[in-house]
Formats: sequence, structure tokens, C-alpha cells
Amino acid sequence: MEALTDRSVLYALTGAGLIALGFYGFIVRRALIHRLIAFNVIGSGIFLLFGGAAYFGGGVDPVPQALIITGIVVALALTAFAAALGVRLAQDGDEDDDSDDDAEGGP
Amino acid sequence: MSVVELITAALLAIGVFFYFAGTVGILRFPDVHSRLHALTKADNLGLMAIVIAAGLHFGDGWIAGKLALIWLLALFAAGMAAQLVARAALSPEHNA
Amino acid sequence: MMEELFMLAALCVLLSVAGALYRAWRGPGRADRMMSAQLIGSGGGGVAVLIAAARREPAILDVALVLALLAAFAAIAFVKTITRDGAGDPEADTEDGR
Amino acid sequence: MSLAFDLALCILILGAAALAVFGRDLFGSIVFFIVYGVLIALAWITLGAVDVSLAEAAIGAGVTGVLLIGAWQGIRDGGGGEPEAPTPWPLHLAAGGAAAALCGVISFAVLSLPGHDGLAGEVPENQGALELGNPVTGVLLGFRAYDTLLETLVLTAALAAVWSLTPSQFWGGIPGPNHVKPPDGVLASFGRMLPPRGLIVAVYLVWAGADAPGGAFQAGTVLAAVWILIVLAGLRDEPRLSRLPLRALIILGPLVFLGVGLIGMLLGAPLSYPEGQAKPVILVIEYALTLSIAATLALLIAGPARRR
Amino acid sequence: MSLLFALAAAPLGFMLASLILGRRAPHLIWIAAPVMLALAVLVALGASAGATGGPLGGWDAPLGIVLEADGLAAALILASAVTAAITGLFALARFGPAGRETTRRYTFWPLFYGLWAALNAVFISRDLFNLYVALELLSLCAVALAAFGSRKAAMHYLMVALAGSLAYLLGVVLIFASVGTLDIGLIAQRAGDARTPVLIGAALMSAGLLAKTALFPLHGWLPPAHGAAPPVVSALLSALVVKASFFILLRIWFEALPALAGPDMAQAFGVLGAGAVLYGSVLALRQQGLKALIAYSTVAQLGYLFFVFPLAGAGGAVTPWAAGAWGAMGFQLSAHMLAKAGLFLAAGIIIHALGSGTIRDMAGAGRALPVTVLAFGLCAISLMGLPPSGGFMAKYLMLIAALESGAWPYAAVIIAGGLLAAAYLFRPIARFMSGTDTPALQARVHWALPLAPLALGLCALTLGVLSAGPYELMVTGLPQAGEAGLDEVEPGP
Repeated sequence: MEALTDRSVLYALTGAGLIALGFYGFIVRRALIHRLIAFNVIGSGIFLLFGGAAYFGGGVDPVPQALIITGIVVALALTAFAAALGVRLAQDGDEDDDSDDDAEGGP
Repeated sequence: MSVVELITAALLAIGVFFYFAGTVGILRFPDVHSRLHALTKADNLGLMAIVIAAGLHFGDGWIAGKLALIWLLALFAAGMAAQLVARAALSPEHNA
Repeated sequence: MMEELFMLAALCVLLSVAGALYRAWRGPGRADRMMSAQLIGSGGGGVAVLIAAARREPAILDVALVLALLAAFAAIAFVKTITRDGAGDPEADTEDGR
Repeated sequence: MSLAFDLALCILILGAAALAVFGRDLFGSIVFFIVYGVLIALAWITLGAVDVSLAEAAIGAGVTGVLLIGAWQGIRDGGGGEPEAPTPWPLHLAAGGAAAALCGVISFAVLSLPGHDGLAGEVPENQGALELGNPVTGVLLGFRAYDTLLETLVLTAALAAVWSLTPSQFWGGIPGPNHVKPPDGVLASFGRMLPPRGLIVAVYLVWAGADAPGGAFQAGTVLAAVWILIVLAGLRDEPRLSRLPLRALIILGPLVFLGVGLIGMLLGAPLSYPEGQAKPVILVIEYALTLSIAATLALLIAGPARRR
Repeated sequence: MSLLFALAAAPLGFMLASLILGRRAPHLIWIAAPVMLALAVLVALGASAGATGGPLGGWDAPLGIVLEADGLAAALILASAVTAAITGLFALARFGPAGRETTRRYTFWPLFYGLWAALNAVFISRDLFNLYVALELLSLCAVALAAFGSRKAAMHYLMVALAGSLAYLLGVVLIFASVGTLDIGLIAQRAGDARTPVLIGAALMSAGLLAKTALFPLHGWLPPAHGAAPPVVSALLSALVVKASFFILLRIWFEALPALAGPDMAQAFGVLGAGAVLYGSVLALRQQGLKALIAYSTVAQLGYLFFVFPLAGAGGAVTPWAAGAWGAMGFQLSAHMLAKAGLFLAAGIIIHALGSGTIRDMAGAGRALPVTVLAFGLCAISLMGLPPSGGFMAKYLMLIAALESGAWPYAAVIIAGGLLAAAYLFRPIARFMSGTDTPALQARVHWALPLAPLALGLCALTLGVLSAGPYELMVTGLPQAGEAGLDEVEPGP
């Protein structure tokens, strides 16, 4: 119980739990939305672990903070593209309906 | 404990009470529309008390303005969301 | 002393919000779930204000501001799912006077 | 008391994550994901990382949630998705075992960390050269500006990637559905009321970002939310994606950033700022980035064009 | 230093320019190709005298980010610049300027330049987190381009890429938390202080990178994604993208953590590589479609790269041949870039002209498209490892290193892999030459198009003919571990 008095360890372990939870979900869930949620849960779990590990009483070290902000934005970019791809896949399937005008030009 | 601190503490108690009241309402009321009442009204009262308590605690005009902005935003958002959700709840698809 | 009091209040608000989330989990309707977006907005904002006061750190208030602003955003997006494509006006069918 | 709060918060975070990942109903899962995002933002507050908290509140809870709602709707209307084939139990067992092992290994690694000061000492030492009060902004736009440059281009590339999914007959058209416009409804009046306030908050965040928590990404996200709110309320339609001013707006921020890096290169060191002028240059980059990030995020959420 | 920044910044600038130019964006490649080639040549000239680079913005590690190009990086930058430039020019046929803007004619170019920028950024970065951002840019562009062919395959690819980047990111976080720096050089000095968490982090990073490199048995996503995409895209994905994650793997184990890599790990990488060579080749033999065959061949050829771990790294390999194994890997990386891109482009022309993608329907293609089939043959020579090609140099050096260090199972796999490659590539070539009549072409092929795969095939060949120069470059600035074996390196002071 002594470890839990330390805030940083508590959050780092929560991060570890989130990673495991998201990992399980990423594998067993099939729906794209669930997988994207799992992806984001793992991502924020990693960041929380990072924040916990870089916490020094007064606050989190600014370098990890900047890295985490960068990571959040990158995760958002990937999520946005995955969502758009999933929607297009659900709406039009895999058949290539729209390359006619491009394919004329050449290989 | 000074008078200001006493008032702050009292406001905090009021705020927490309203939040709890809202929660009880959400859990116990029988249908969507009454639950909506509980949520939007009680919670915003709770937030108001908390915001005033925090304003007293900070004792700074600029911060008090920011706190007021937070509360107003939450209030408007709650009012609008309550309206929209209430109407949405009438559509059959949403209760599926 | 006051710090402890503010944190206690924050804990209480957090627990109260958590209790209310039971409704979002149980449903039964989608409307109940939509409400929770609003709930977490006002509840989360309240907790952020309380922590800001407890630590005397006004910068934290900005988080409360953003949470309040974006709670409305999510609520609208939820309500918009009522119609196909989300294009419809959620107010349309039930309005009689306008 | 503080510890009790931390414990409660961590338990709630784990619970919300579990409900979001394992909920039966997709809609409910998205709701809990938003709840989860708010709770994570609170966790960052208690860790004293207000910059991250702002980013998480704006992006994790706000924008990602709305993005997922849109995707859920699109997949549902496309007739795909909802009934999920049950996964076989051996997979559950294997995945559960692997997840437990992963959790154990990571926890073990965390507990065996040696504990050191990281770079906490280095940043304040060097921050003076940048004349910024906020160390996080100093790292983002000073010491690790190259990361930030690449990151903004990841966003731009994501937009190009999303656009590449446009059905050919709609290329250059308008994204999103055509929102019905009730001129005097609740939504419309709210849509008229909120944007100016959102604008103020955004300007404040980027202005404060130099010396207090805030910055281009947080402010850009708030601006993007305002943009989308205006569209959802039916006040203005999304712009046509083939419009030149729109495209110029998207590349403005990265272009300014890249340009400053290249000018630095000509003056000696790439991505360095002229001595004594660091702060104004960084502010110019921040403002340009805020505008571009806002446009890019709003268009990312809107998705590819769906109408001519 | 400035040169290295320009190497990443220039394609980023082209990416932004192509977004605003719209209909006229395709013309940009006429500027981009020479500019990027010139930059790559300058970097290679600079690096041949020793590793070049420095901190960005005047902020040295651990606070700032350091860029550096050693010999191998410079060689790969040059090979990828040649590949990307020629592929980009070839892309004008399909994604070139047209009367009006279309989805793909517009979006291909920013994604192409983004991919190129990310690739260069990976080759020059010395910072683990910066590598993560660059890798994400690369994956994003690659998946979006793969979706040009099959959205379903792209989705599968995306899921693997997402999982891979999370694993990598977690590893980066653990390593930073353990040693307090992200710089590869500093990690090598400090890793001894916290072996356990660093090792766990490195294992996670490796797992993620292996999935992104499509090493057997994590290769499942690659053949559908690479096989279904338009030929230009397949060329980019197969030749360039998978190399980036492998390159980061090299950086981690040979430069950041050489002292922590045991012989068991090196052998494990080698065994997986051998599995990839054999399994990929056998599956390539069984493919009916020409592009599917080439895609499976990528799985096999990637396997060879991993032999560098046991041959240049494993305990007991303290031989002069360790440097040979390192050079062999460099040759394999660059020769495969050139040859694989050439194969996909040539296959694209054949499929486009004949209107069918199955090998059975391609009888007589050699008479209808002589230059294209010649190019196909030249690239195939390099892939099979026949002299005097770059691929020959790769396999020859690797074989020598394997025999000299007594690792004869690897030697056997290398020989078997070469024979299998000859078998699966001979099948389509025999088909092109079979029959007596010339098939009617379904579509006209611009006369200049076959020159692109021909140029790539000739480059792959030249790499073998003029092997001394490239070899010198690739082993310049060779990490100590590549010379002395992974576990022979003592942790720094």
C-alpha cells in the first residue's frame, strides 16, 4: 500500500491498466468504432504512464508534456483518417468505382 | 475561520448538495423528461454555488470574470442541450 | 484547511457524477445517454474549478472553460444523430407554432 | 484528501475506459469515450500538466468524440458495421492472457524505473533564450520545433488522406450533409450565441500560450469546434473544398513554420530564431498555426466531400 | 547540417505546394526530382568523408533534436531518391495533369511528397520520438496511398500500423522514463543504468517495428495491400516504406542498445528472417497474379535483411566479415529498393497494355513490349542475386559472412532463397517469351514509360558493377556494434 501514496506511481499504473484494457479490446472487438476507441484508450494510457513517470512533486516535466501534446495530435490525425476510411468502406465497399478517369492515362 | 471562509464552506456544501440531488433525480425519476429536469437544473445550481465559492476564495476580479464566463457557458449549453435532447427523446428511434 | 475542503468537494462532485453515469450505462434510451455528455460537461467543469481553487492556480480555470464549451459541442453532435445523415432538424417534427 | 481524489479518479478512468471499449452498444461506447476523455483531462490537472489537460479536453474529449459520432453515423447509414460477429472464446482467452501479461510487464517496468530528473532542469536553464514564460511552448516551438513542424504536417497529410477518399463524382464539392436550417430554433440561436464566445476563448488561449498554459493546438481546436457548431446549427454551410482561399488557409501555418525554419537555415542554423527576436517570431508562427489547425481539424471532422 | 534539414524540408515544401497548385501540381515533379536528387548526392558526398550532422536550432541533445547521416543512411537516401524520383515521373502517366482536377490526380501528389519527406526524416533522425512522428507521417501517407487500390486491404494495413505505432510509442516512453533522454547516442551511454525497463521498452519498440516491416509471421497485411494498389503506389510501398521501420530497428539495436542485445535475440531475428525468405518465396511461386507474385517476393526479400543481426551481431561473430554482413545488408536494402520498384512499374505497364493481371494471359508480352520486358528481366536479375547486379553483391557478401562465421544454416537459406527467387521470377518471364504470335495491346503505352523501369533496372545493375564505391559509403560510420558484434560493445562511460 505504500506505493500508492505516491501519486506518480498511481497514475503510471493506471496508465498500464488502460494499455492492457485497450489492447484486449483492440483484439477482441471487431467494429471499427470500438477499435478506434481502444486505440485512443491505449494512446492516452501510454501518455498517462508517461506523465506519471515524469511527475516530480510540483508537476510534470515540460519536455514530456510537449511530447504528449504532439502525440495527442498525431493520434487524432490517425483516428480521423481511419474513421473516414471506415465510412467509405461501409458505404461503397471495396470496388473501385471511381478510378475510370484516372486509369485512362496509363498504368 | 474567517467569515469569508465560512461562507465559502457553506457554498461548497450547497453546491455538493445540488450535485447529489441531481444525481438522485437522474437515478430515481421514472422517465427521460423528468430526468432531464433533474440533470440540467440541479447541476447548474450546484455549479453556480461552486463558482461563487471559488470566486470568493480567489478574491480577484479578473478571475471572477472568468468564473462567471464558465458558469454562463455551462448554463447556456445546458439549456440548449436539454431542449434538444428532450425533443430527440420524443422520436421513437431514440428510445430503441 | 480550505484546500482540503475544496478537494473534498471535488471528490464529492466526482462521485456524484459517477453515480449519475450509471444511468448512461443502463439507458434505456439513447436520450439518457446523450444527457451524460451534458452531465460530464458541468460536472467536469465543476471539478476543475474546485481543483483550481484548491491549488490557487487560475490557469486550471481555462480547462473548465474549454470543457464547458465543448460539452455543448458533443451534445449537439449527439442530438444530430437522430436523423439519417444527421442533416435533419431535431426540432422540426415536434414544433407546432413556429 | 488529495490521495482519495486521485484514487477515485483512477478507478473511474478505468471504469469509463472498460465501458467504452466493451460496451455492447456503439452509441453508448462513444458516450463513455467522451466521459473518459473528460476524466483524463481531470487527471492531467491533478498531475499539474495544464497544457496537456487543455489539449486532452479539447481534442480527446471534444473533437475525437464528435469524429467518432460522425463515423458511427456514416457507417450506420452505409449499412455496415452494427451487428458484430462474436469473437471465438479462445481468442478472448489468448487476448486476455496477453493483456494481463502486458499489464504485468509494463507495471514491472514502471516499478523498476530508476527515478531521475529527466530534463526538468534543462528546460528552465535554456528557456531564457526564447523569452517565453510557458516552458511547454518553449519545448514545442523552441527546443523540439522540428517535432512540431512534422506534427503539423501529419495533420495536413491526414487531410489529404481523408480527401483521397472522396468519390470521384463529388471531388471539390462540399463535405458533410446539408443541414436543414431552422432560422429561429434553439440550435440556431445557440449557434449564433456561442461562436463569439468561442472565438474569445480561442484568442485568449493562443495569446496566453506564450506565458501560461495554452497554445496553438488548443486554440485551434476550440476554433474548429466553433466552426463545426456553426455548420451543425445550419447557419453557414461547409465551404467548397476546391476553393483556393480555403486551401491557402490550410497550408498557411505549416508554410510559415517551414519558412522560418528555412530562413534560419540561411542564417546559419535551421529552425533557430534570430537573437532577441525569438518571441515575436514564435508568436507569428503560433497565430498562423492556430488558423491552419482550426481549418484542418474542422475539415478532418467534416470528412471528404459528399455533395457537388 | 543545413543540408540534412533541407532533405526533409524540401519535400514538405513540395507537399504544401502541391496542395495549393491543384490541377498544375503534377508538373512540380519536374522540379522536385532534380532538386531531391541533387540534395541526396550532396549528402552522400558529405557522408562519404564521415558521418555529418548536428543539432537543430542550436539546441543540442538531450534537450534538442540531433540530425545525422552516416554512410548507410546517405546510401539509402540516395537510393530512395533515385527510386522515388523515377517513380514520381512515371506517375505522371496516371496522376499527371489533366483538363480538370480529380480526386486522385489531386491527392496523390501531397501524399507522395509526404511519404518522401517522412522517409528522409527517418533516415536522418537521431531522436526516438522524432522518429515516431516521422514514422506516423510515413504510415499515414502509405495507408492512404494503399487505399487507392483496395480499401479493405488498406484498412487491414492501417490496423497493423496503428498497433505497431502504439507499441513503438510505449517503448519510447519507457526508455525515456528510464534514461531521461531520447537521443540515440546518449541512450547508448546511459542504458546500462536501467537494464530491465530499457529492455522491456526496446522489446515493445521492436515488436511494433517488426509488424510495420511485415517480417514473417507478421506479414499478412502486406501482399493484399501491395498487390492491389496501382503500380506506382505498389512500387513506393514495397520499395521504400517497409525499409524505414527496418532502419529504425537497426538504429535501436546497433546504435542505441548494442550492449543489451544478446545473441539469442539476434538468432531469433535471423530465424524469423529465414522463415520469411522460405515462406515468402514458396507463396510467391504459387501466385497466379503478376503483382501478387511480386508482393510475396517482397516478404521473402525482407527476410534477408534480418540476417544482419546474427551475422554482424551475434556473439562469436567477431570476424572481419561482420562488416561484410553490414555491407551486404546495405546492398540488399538499396538494390531491393531499385529492383522492386522497377518490377512493379514494368508489371504495371504489362498489365495495363494487355488488360489482364494473371500470368497465364501474358504469353508473348516480350514481343509486344520488348523494352518493358527487358526492364523486368534486369530487375529480376538483381532480385535473384545473379551477377553483376546489386542483389548479387548483397547475397554474395551475406553468403561469405555466413560461411566464414560458420553459420551454415543461413548460408543454406541464402542459396535456397536465391534458387526459389529464380524459380518464381522465371515463371512470368518464360510466359512473356512463350508462343509465337504477338498479342494485341488493349491500351496504348507512351514510349517513355518503359524507360522508368529500365532506368531502375540499370541502376540496380550498376550498383553491382561499381560496387566498390557504394560499399565504402555503406560501411562509413559503421556503428561499432556492426563491426565488433552486438554484445562486444561495452556500455559507454
